[in-house]
Amino acid sequence: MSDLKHFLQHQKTILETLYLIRDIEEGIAERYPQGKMRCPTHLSIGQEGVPAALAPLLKITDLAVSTHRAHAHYLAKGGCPKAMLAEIYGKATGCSGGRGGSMHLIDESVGFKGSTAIVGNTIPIGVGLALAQKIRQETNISVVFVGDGAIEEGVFYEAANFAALKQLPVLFVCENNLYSVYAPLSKRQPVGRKITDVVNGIGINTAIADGNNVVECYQVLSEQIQQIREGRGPRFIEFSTYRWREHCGPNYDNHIGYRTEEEYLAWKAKEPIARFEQWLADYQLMSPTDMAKIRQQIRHKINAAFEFAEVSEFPSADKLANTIYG
Amino acid sequence: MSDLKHFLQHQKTILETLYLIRDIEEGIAERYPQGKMRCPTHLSIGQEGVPAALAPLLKITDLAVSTHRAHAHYLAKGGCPKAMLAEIYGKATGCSGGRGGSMHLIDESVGFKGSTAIVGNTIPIGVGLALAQKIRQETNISVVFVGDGAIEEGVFYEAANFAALKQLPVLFVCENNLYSVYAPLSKRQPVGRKITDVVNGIGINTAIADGNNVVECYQVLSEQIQQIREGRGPRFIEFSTYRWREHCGPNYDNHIGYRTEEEYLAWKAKEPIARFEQWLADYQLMSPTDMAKIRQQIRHKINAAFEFAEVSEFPSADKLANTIYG
Amino acid sequence: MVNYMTDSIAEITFAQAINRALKDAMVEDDSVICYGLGADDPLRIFSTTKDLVELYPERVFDMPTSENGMTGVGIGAALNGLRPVMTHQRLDFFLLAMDQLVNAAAKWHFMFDAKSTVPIVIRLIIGRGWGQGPTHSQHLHAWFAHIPGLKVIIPTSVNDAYHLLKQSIKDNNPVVFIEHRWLHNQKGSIDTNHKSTLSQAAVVKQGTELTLVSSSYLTVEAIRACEFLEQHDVSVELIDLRTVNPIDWPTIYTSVAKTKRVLVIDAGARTGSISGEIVAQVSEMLFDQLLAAPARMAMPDIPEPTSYSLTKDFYFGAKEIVEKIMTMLGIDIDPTQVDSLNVQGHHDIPGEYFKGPF
Amino acid sequence: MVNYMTDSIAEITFAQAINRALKDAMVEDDSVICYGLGADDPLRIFSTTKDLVELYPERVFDMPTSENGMTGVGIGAALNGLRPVMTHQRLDFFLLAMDQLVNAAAKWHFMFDAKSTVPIVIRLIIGRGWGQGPTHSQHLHAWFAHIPGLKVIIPTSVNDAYHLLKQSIKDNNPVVFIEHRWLHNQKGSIDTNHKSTLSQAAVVKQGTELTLVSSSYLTVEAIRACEFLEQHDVSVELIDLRTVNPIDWPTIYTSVAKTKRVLVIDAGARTGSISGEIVAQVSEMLFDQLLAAPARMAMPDIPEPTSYSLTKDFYFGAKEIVEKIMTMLGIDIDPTQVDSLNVQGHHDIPGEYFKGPF
Ligand SMILES: Cc1ncc(C[n+]2csc(CCOP(=O)(O)OP(=O)(O)O)c2C)c(N)n1
Ligand SMILES: Cc1ncc(C[n+]2csc(CCOP(=O)(O)OP(=O)(O)O)c2C)c(N)n1
Ligand SMILES: [Mg+2]
Ligand SMILES: [Mg+2]
Repeated sequence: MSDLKHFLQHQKTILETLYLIRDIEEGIAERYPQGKMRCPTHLSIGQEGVPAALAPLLKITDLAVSTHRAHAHYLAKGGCPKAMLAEIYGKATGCSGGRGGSMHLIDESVGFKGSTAIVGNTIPIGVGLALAQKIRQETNISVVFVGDGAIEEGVFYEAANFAALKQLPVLFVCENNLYSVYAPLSKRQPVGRKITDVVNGIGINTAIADGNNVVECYQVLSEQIQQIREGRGPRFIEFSTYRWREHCGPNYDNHIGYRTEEEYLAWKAKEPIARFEQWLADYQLMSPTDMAKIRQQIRHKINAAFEFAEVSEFPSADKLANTIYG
Repeated sequence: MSDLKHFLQHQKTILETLYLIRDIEEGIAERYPQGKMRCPTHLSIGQEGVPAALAPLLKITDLAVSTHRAHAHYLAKGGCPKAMLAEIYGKATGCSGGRGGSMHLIDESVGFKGSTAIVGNTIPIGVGLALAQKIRQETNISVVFVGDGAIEEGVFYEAANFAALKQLPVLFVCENNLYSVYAPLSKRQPVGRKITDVVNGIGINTAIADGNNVVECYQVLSEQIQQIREGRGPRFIEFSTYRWREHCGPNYDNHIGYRTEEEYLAWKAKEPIARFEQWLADYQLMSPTDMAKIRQQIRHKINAAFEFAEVSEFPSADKLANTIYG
Repeated sequence: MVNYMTDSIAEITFAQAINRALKDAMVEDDSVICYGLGADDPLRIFSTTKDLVELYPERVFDMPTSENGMTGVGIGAALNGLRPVMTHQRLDFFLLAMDQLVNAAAKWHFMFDAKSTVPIVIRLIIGRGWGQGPTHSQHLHAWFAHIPGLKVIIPTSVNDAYHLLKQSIKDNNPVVFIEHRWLHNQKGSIDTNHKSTLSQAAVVKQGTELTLVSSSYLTVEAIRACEFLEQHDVSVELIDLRTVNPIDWPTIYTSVAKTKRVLVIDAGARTGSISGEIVAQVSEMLFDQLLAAPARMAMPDIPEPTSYSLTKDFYFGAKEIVEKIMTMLGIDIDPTQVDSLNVQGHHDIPGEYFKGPF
Repeated sequence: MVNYMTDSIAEITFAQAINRALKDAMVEDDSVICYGLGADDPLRIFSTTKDLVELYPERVFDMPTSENGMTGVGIGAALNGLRPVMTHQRLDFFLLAMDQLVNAAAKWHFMFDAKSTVPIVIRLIIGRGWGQGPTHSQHLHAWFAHIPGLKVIIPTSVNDAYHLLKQSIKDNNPVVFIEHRWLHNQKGSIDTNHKSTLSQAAVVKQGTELTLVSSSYLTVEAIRACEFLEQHDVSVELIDLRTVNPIDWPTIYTSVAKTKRVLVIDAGARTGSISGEIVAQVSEMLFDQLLAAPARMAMPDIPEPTSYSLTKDFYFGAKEIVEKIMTMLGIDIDPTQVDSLNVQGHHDIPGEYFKGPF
């Protein structure tokens, strides 16, 4: 690894982010059936690798937008876990004051500019963030998270074309988890065609990485981000990954027929966290005890965040009418 | 040329179509200032080569849709010249009863299913025509005419993706005339990127041809159409071409500053009709006298069509309200 | 093949009626195709597309997440002899396709001088509650009603769901067929003798003192309100619009001319709503006959928020309708009785069977 | 740099006022950017973006024909500190961008609890005549007015064009700014002392017998109608809406409470129009004060056809407005005098200077 020095500085952040995402999502899955998180909720369990690898590579002045499945991205960008959980609980202390729920997260203080529930909706918005960065000649970048389904929206193509035309500092992070709801890629995109083929065709340099291999993710991300910061235009990285639970909600759904238990188990076997822990241990970069300690701390933090969300007040409807306009 | 035999059968149709398009368009340009054709009108002068080469290769049962610049496509598909001119004159005998004008042409009797004025609008519609053909297992194809500007619409990408996914019998005929209104490609698409790169990326086989070289156009079109008819999926052909007059209207506009007189003259020098006539003469396939005779016949037909349009009645507004629903 | 058409069917859900209509339409006519996100997936769009892909594997399919393009594909297929039914699980997603809907589908027949027709049906499902939030709950039927050339169906009853969907598929025009998610589990029966017709409103209940005009899920609330008022000797005539483009004016005029009072309720945002259209038109046409100001209840000009507490009093229902009618008629009913109209249990779910999250 | 702001400017066109507003806004605020198809081409969007690219080459640009994506780009730029002004040469093209407008721009401030704002202005030009036809002439302001969170400006006068555009750019909300193509060559002056404010209607002319509510190009016709009626001792109060979201109800109520009669005219299709909204709301609020049925004149629920003969009597103007008011007030005026209100020359062009084809 060319940038080993940096990596060594970042390994702890990555591990913390992996734990934070996984354990917060597991916490949601566990509590969801209580019926207190009353909004559509898309979990990222199994997909922690990419956001975790990205976390240390972004500056607080970089910006990001995301999708319906935004928890991991929000957290990786440094978004406040308390405000996120409070939002999912519909509380006044939620990052969107209870107005948006799980699919509408924002933390302006760390440059997480918003996630929205319409597939593809934030893609051009992320490109617009980068347009402003370019006009102001900043070295900041904008990250646009997209799924393999969002690629099918015409607005992705339009936004990518514009990003390429103006050579904007955008990083498209595509988490290809093979499915859009229950539809496999084969129902939606030509067989044998790669997403990166499309994007290369549009005129954006692409890379691919194994989303379960955090070290590889980090390496590819760090190279590409470096190039964007140098003003060399937008980049698109496709990561292979897999969502473990149902599309929307806390349960497993491998039995309903759109995918097999075997497929799930094969992906689970490649799971990003254990693999990264193993890697750290193998290279003696961190001891299992230290890792356990970190995880313990994260869990404390998460428990406190759930506590915060639970005890926070509900927002009052009085203010709704006054905030239609800003 | 592999299919020389066919070509020899078709050379007359091609020449007739070239003359028909050119002379009808010149006729419009000449008469437009009289103020009787009161609708936005986009001429195809200079761009006759591609539709003319296509004309003999389509069956009457094949279908086509087109854009704001549809005259040439309508005529090449066999659309009635009288009904087209009457439409531009806003007459009841117009192909759209005077409701659509130059940008909304239709001739169901020859499979010209419609042209519309919104850029990109008919692209997915053409793909939908092909979906029905595929479901009914026909060998007919659908032709979608697109400009280099329409390529930028997300709906092109969505439609192309679906055509590739379902391997539909669609031929995309892209007339790249370098401009969208007054905007050169460099303002709209990444420099150095080819339109065919994008389309290949999407997963559609592409070809390119010199739109001023009618023989080359014919050859490429005939190969690709053959493949589509064989069920080998959609094809996209990009033709280089050039519009001689202003984007919309009858005048020349090389003086207003978005392109140079030199550029125009260079393209004019490559003009498709003279070049094809030369070719026919060189290979002694047709004598200049025969060609002149054909052109004379076409001109008679065109004059009669203008006459028809001029003397036709205007439609009455009474029927409008009754044809909102079908 | 079972002939579903012979018998009237008792006790099925609205979703089953939709499914039945689709199945019958596909059986009867080879040219009907059915597609949309999830059309052939395990959940089958809230079971509304159940069994279809098994019956007609070539004519039922999922699609790329390309709402605009796939609307155009449907239009093209319709122009070439098919009768596509496209479904979107939320109306909100369909905002991506307004160019195809408005500039192509709605205008094609007119602008090509009736040379061809676009027989496409677009089913749109409106979400509500369980934190659907600002972009999964929009009641934009007023938009579609504003576009000449579209037919816009917004049924309430199981019988209407069945008949109107079948007729929409048979109709030669682009039809926007709007299903409220909370209706999907409402029960009712299909009466094969009583076919509802496109562009006719239904007089759900006769009455003399006031005309209440309603549509879609709100008609469920309106029925509760009317039954309550009936028990208190207040006679309200209830009209279920069923179609908001074109609007069935004769039925509305006849009723208002009789009752001399009108209240229009609407789940769309107030400004520019269909309730406004009806109040305006009635005011213009029947001004001299009205005994009191016409009125409407519509949603505030505010997007649906997500939080449980914020949606608590967001929508109005039977209770608020009763209160409004009491004010309009100047009558008193014991408030505790009126309060009994409040929904028991959680306000943000259509019934206790619902466990989220969709 | 010239300070354009100091002097009032006499005799300029509406298009020049738009251009002036853009220029002033760009001079005053570095964060204003201006883009759209043709923003920097030889014609400069009917001259409205003249000189801008020369002044600010980095902040003025053409764009790919990607209406939805480029709206999103504008929203993102707005979220990141810029103030984009995007222009579409026809409103109809913007139908491609309804997802970005409605699901993102309009909702962002609300759904993220006022954490950020989207200060974007979208200029939409409405076409009419010279065979614009079904998809180059749609007056869809009612759609935008129906969406909470948007401001919708639809000015008539040169002074309003200037001030309202400047204020739209300064405003922190998404603003849809609608320009009628036939206004572009109307002349007037900019009065720097008389700044119009967003969300306020203008009482263009005081009157006592009837309130006429109008907007955009129709106000030009309404003014002709009112002047004619004035000569015949009929006193009409004319309100120019200027903003259709939010609507300035106090100004309307005050006027109707005084005149007791209201006519609303609208260039949008009748069903679901803003004229309906106003008639409805006035009927609800001022029913007891109205001396006669409220009325509206709107476009039929028919797309604009292309042919010269089909558009001949398609739009209504001063003459039809006068006739309607005569009927409402029960007065007679010599028909030949009323006929003098007919437009001379071709009905399908804004003036004889116009030679087509755009
Ligand atoms: C425009 C639009 N169409 C459809 C949907 C319904 N929907 C919600 S999430 C989703 C799947 C998107 O797939 P992908 O982009 O791969 O993201 P993933 O869920 O796999 O993370 C769909 C289709 C939507 N929200 N918006
Ligand atoms: C959606 C939309 N945006 C913009 C326009 C305005 N417009 C009309 S023709 C045209 C140029 C399209 O360029 P191209 O596809 O290359 O076709 P060409 O005119 O060169 O034949 C544009 C932008 C439109 N009609 N529709
Ligand atoms: Mg996916
Ligand atoms: Mg072009």
